[in-house]
Amino acid sequence: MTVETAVTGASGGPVLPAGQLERFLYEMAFIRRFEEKAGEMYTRGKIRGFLHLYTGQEACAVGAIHALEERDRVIAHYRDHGHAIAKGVDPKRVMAELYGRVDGTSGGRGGSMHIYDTSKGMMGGYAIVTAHLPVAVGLGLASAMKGENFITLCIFGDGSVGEGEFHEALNLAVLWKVPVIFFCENNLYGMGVSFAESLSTEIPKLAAAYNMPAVSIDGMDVLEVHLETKKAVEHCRAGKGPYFIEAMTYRYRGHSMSDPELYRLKDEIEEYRRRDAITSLRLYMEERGLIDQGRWRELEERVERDVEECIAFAEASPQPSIGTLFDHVTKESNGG
Amino acid sequence: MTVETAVTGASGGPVLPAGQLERFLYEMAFIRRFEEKAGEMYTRGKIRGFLHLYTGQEACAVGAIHALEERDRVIAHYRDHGHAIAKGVDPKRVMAELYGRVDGTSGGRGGSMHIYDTSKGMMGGYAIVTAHLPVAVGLGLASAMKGENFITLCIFGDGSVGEGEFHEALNLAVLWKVPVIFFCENNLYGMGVSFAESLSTEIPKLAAAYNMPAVSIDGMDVLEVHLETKKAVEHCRAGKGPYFIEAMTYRYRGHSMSDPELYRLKDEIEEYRRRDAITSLRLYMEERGLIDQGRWRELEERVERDVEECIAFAEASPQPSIGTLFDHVTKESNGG
Amino acid sequence: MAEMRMRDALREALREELRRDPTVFLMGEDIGAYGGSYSVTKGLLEEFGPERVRDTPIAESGIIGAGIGAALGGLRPMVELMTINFSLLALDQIVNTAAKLHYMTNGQMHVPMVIRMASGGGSQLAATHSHSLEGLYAHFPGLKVVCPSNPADAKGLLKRAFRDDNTVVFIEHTANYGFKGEVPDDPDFLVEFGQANVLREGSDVTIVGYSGSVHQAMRAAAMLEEQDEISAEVVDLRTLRPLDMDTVVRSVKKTNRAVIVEDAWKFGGFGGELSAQIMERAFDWLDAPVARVCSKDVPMPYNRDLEFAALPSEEDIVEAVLAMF
Amino acid sequence: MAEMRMRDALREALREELRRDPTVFLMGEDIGAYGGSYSVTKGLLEEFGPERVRDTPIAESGIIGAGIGAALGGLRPMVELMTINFSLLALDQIVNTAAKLHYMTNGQMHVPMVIRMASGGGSQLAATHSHSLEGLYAHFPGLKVVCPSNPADAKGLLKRAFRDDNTVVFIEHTANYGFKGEVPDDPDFLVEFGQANVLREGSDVTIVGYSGSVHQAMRAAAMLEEQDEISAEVVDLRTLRPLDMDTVVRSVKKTNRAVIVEDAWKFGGFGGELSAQIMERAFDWLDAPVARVCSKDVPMPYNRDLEFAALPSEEDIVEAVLAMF
Ligand SMILES: Cc1ncc(C[n+]2csc(CCOP(=O)(O)OP(=O)(O)O)c2C)c(N)n1
Ligand SMILES: Cc1ncc(C[n+]2csc(CCOP(=O)(O)OP(=O)(O)O)c2C)c(N)n1
Ligand SMILES: [Mg+2]
Ligand SMILES: [Mg+2]
Repeated sequence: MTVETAVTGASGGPVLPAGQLERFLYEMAFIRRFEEKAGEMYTRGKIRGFLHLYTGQEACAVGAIHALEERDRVIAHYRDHGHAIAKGVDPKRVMAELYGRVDGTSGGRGGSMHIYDTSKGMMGGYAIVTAHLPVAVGLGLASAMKGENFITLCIFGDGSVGEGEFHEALNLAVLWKVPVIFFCENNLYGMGVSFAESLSTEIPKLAAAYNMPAVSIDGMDVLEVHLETKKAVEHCRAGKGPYFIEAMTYRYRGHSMSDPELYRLKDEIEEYRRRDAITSLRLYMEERGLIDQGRWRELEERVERDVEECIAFAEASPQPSIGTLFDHVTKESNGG
Repeated sequence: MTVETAVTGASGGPVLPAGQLERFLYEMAFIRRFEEKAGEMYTRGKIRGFLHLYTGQEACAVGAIHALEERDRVIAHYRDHGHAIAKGVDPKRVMAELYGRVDGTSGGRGGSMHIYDTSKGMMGGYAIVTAHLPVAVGLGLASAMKGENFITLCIFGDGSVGEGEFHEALNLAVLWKVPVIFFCENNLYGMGVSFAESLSTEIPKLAAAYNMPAVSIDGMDVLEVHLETKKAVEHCRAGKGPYFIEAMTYRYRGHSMSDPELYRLKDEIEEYRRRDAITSLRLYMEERGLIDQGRWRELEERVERDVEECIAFAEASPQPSIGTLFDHVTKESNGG
Repeated sequence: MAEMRMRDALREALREELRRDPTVFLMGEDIGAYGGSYSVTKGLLEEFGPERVRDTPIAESGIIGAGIGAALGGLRPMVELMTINFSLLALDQIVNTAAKLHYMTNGQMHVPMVIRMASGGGSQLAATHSHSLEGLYAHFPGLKVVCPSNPADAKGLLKRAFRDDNTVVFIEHTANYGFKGEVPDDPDFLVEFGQANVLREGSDVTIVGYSGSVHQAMRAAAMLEEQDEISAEVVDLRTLRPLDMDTVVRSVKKTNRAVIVEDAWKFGGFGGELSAQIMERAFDWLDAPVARVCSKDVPMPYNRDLEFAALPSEEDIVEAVLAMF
Repeated sequence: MAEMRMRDALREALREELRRDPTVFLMGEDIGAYGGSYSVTKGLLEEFGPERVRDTPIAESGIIGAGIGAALGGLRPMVELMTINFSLLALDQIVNTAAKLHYMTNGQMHVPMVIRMASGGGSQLAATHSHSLEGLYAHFPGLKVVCPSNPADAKGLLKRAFRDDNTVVFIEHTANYGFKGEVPDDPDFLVEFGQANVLREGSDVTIVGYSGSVHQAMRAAAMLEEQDEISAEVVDLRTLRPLDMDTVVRSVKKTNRAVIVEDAWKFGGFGGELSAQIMERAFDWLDAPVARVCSKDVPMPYNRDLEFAALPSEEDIVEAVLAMF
């Protein structure tokens, strides 16, 4: 398979320190393997419910989220494992959540679509399409009103754009000038409906009409994602209001594990695999002598080990006790 | 009071036949008086509930709706008396509906916000802001799928634009290429909130972003409204999809009869009254010798008589009988 | 008669109605290229084309509104909202526009539209994706609310829905899609609304359910018979609005005891209505208070054991019945 | 103590909470420049400025979502949705996000937000603008649902709502806004949730209501006493979730008869829950089936006589009570 080195500045020198590039490479590879493994465990009945894998889109989470500071927040749709991991949530706890176990991020109450870890600024995990966009605006409002100046990176799919709340959120964000980055991972499909069939226009054109900066970038290129998101971060941090990014990307697997995939052609998948974000970054680094075969193999082995550790952790974690069923329905002032 | 002759082509010859101009003049004056009278009857307790008067905006209903053919449909928000009357609904029945009487357009069930007369293509009267925009798209879909080629003129206020359904409807309309004219009567306020505070952008700019033609016109100028809507009608009739018009206008009265009007300045009202649509058209016609004082007085008297007839009709109409309370909850196949 | 799963029976109904009436068309999220998220509409795009089997954007309110408009324009749309969870986004259009236009227009307009949606928990989809809100829709006059429990009813009721002049909210329990049964292939086979079905005769207690819970009721009845020699009558409501209370009341007057089973939360659920009506109409016949077996009062957890504990079970029904003797 | 109308008591509560807690802020449709569509927020913009009394676009889902986000970010928003009719557009955010985050995050997040909305018919606003949906909200675990009937409760419950760590749906009957009563001016005056109020003691029948219907219940009780020498106890529920059934059941065990009054449609309404629970917990004490006095099963008509016929009245209550003897 020939791989196009889609990475930004492929012909020039590296735009980021080698250590950071390797960190991106490892993290993308880790998320890829984590997701493949989760898919496998789903097939084996260890994980249930809806499972939406992130393979193919890793450059988005890794590139964008590492443009943030720790205090910044991420809020995402249900295809959220990659975002949680990139935001620093312990992947063992993510896997345990997929397993529905007590050591999961929500103790097994949330499952795949609902990964939350507030201690890391990972605000979820929303399974109702577009519902989290207004929530992101509210986080932005809190940031502005409390003078905390944290940024909220709000991630969603192209399918989200048809919903009314998309419009309400963008309008409110600009009116209130909140520090929110709207980050649309356009993987060309919302379930089986192609993006062109569900929107009458181009996403950045629409976003720009609300009077905010809006760009379309290559979501298969982790460096482009990273550098463009950094611009957005600067814009927001300077109090200039929201910013919109459309990242063109692709999911390798079906919408969820139960997708019969009747709607797309093998060709299209092949085309995107040729621009694979992980292979692209690896080749880019090889060309610059920043990585060699041996080091890559080491990384791959580390990924394998680390993912296995997640599985082992999840397997070992107990099922929540039935006695906890009624916990946390409401939070009572006395701490309940 | 000096009145600017805001009417299109004020310096050239008349753009429409004299008879039609006079018809516009009469109808605008009639709607004005009808509304004033309704306001009076509200104060006297004859009309109840919410009453939203249309005074000031008459050029929109009259100019736009007369660009349609009879088979075309009008669907509007709750400030709907003017639209119904312009679409040919018997104003006596409209007044009877405001009175809640059996001879009202809905036999007293609907009231001011819900004026329907399907025999005239008046599809309502919708009191939930923006809810009728998707409905208009569906009417357009029926027109297209059944090959009937009727146009739906969908009228709403500037406040509507903040709702999610605005976005959903515009997107669907363009995707499905339906013959729908979105006609926004921008009277600068949605209740007490000025339009600039509720939308981060300009309405036609946003509408154009969906890939449909979008213009902003002078809604105080009945001829401009009429001629611009005719362009939209041609566009839709030719199967080119939806069209968007923003008509800049002003309501002379409060949002509804219970509005304390804390939010706007006397100056602003005066400014718009100087551009009054009825006076403007009258002066325009006078300048061209198409009307004189005597004829104008005749028209005014006719208006007065016709409105009084509406009141008399409504007063004479019986209250609906309690025995009909359960009629028309559902339509049973046997005609119920 | 042919044996088929409920999803296939639903598809047959859609196919037959599309063939019968040229004004019928389908629209919804992923009903076309994807084949329907529960495979109900699979193959229909190929047979009827993209005009009549229309994939829509994800815009619940917009597409229900468009369905209403299409109905007002003389078509008979079926709008699929994928699941009842997402229907909350379209609730205003359903209850404020579709349900009320006939009344508000004094009979001038009507909205013949079928709204299909999947419902229910039990698939570990967690709190936002496991609602049972049949009763919520049943509260609104102007609507009809249908919730079939088996393939034959599913077909007959869905075909009947397309011939109704009002908006019909047609709710399918996800657990029922794979359920098999005999289905008449007569294209004129209809099941009327407002006719509850006595699935099993009995003399000691009446178990009332609908949709998914009917199957639990039947299993509970079998257990009661075997283990406790209690003879349970099981009534499947089929439609919640119109509601056939006569059949329920007749049964309770015979058995003198009633248990209501539903997937919804007990508190403020439709079971309260059923319980109250039974009391109102059969007070002197009741040997014990009407019992309700429903979901626990918690958002649905993802974990399998917790979810199982949150949902009603046949054991819960048996227990509720035994407590009455 | 000062005598004031309910709208003024609500305003006092908002003012005091805005002063007390700098994280409290208000947003909503026309709460600022317009002064609130029922004048509740009048003057607050001038006192607290446009950051803390924030006019919003007409975008119910968006502003509730933003309220949730603001709460997650450490603020305590009050979002006014103008009326319960429009809240349907925000229902998904309320029941799927606000109500469920605490549970779905295993307690990591909570959403301290107050949602205020006007409710009820009787003002000739017709079918889309006359809903009574208190019971709909009460169905969802994770929420609190408050519906005050008088100025003192309105103030004490609203202040209490701002100190709750969960989302509180605060529903105000439009007919109550002008209702006058004594209101404590102690800024620490709170009314706890889940404590029904026995407004009038009686021995022959218990009339249970909330919000607007409480006043009808009181008038009916007076009529019953005068005309029929029947002594009615009146219980004002104050909050539907949490619900104080203990007080209701205690009363019914004393009077042996119960009538439930609510503005909502009877069919599938919250009254069914109350009726069912009374039966479940006081079956052996009941001398007659629990009666429900509710709205007729029709969309609300505009015409005054028709609307009056559609709504429950004190005469209906009296009639229901008399039918029990
Ligand atoms: C309001 C709502 N409607 C429908 C769904 C069902 N649904 C889940 S994911 C999805 C497609 C979303 O596609 P997109 O936003 O492009 O995200 P992707 O899955 O491609 O990452 C749909 C329709 C939902 N979860 N919420
Ligand atoms: C969904 C919804 N939210 C709020 C309201 C209350 N409301 C009625 S009219 C109105 C203002 C609408 O303004 P606009 O669209 O500009 O129309 P105008 O009254 O100026 O003609 C509001 C907020 C409503 N009817 N529906
Ligand atoms: Mg997508
Ligand atoms: Mg306006």
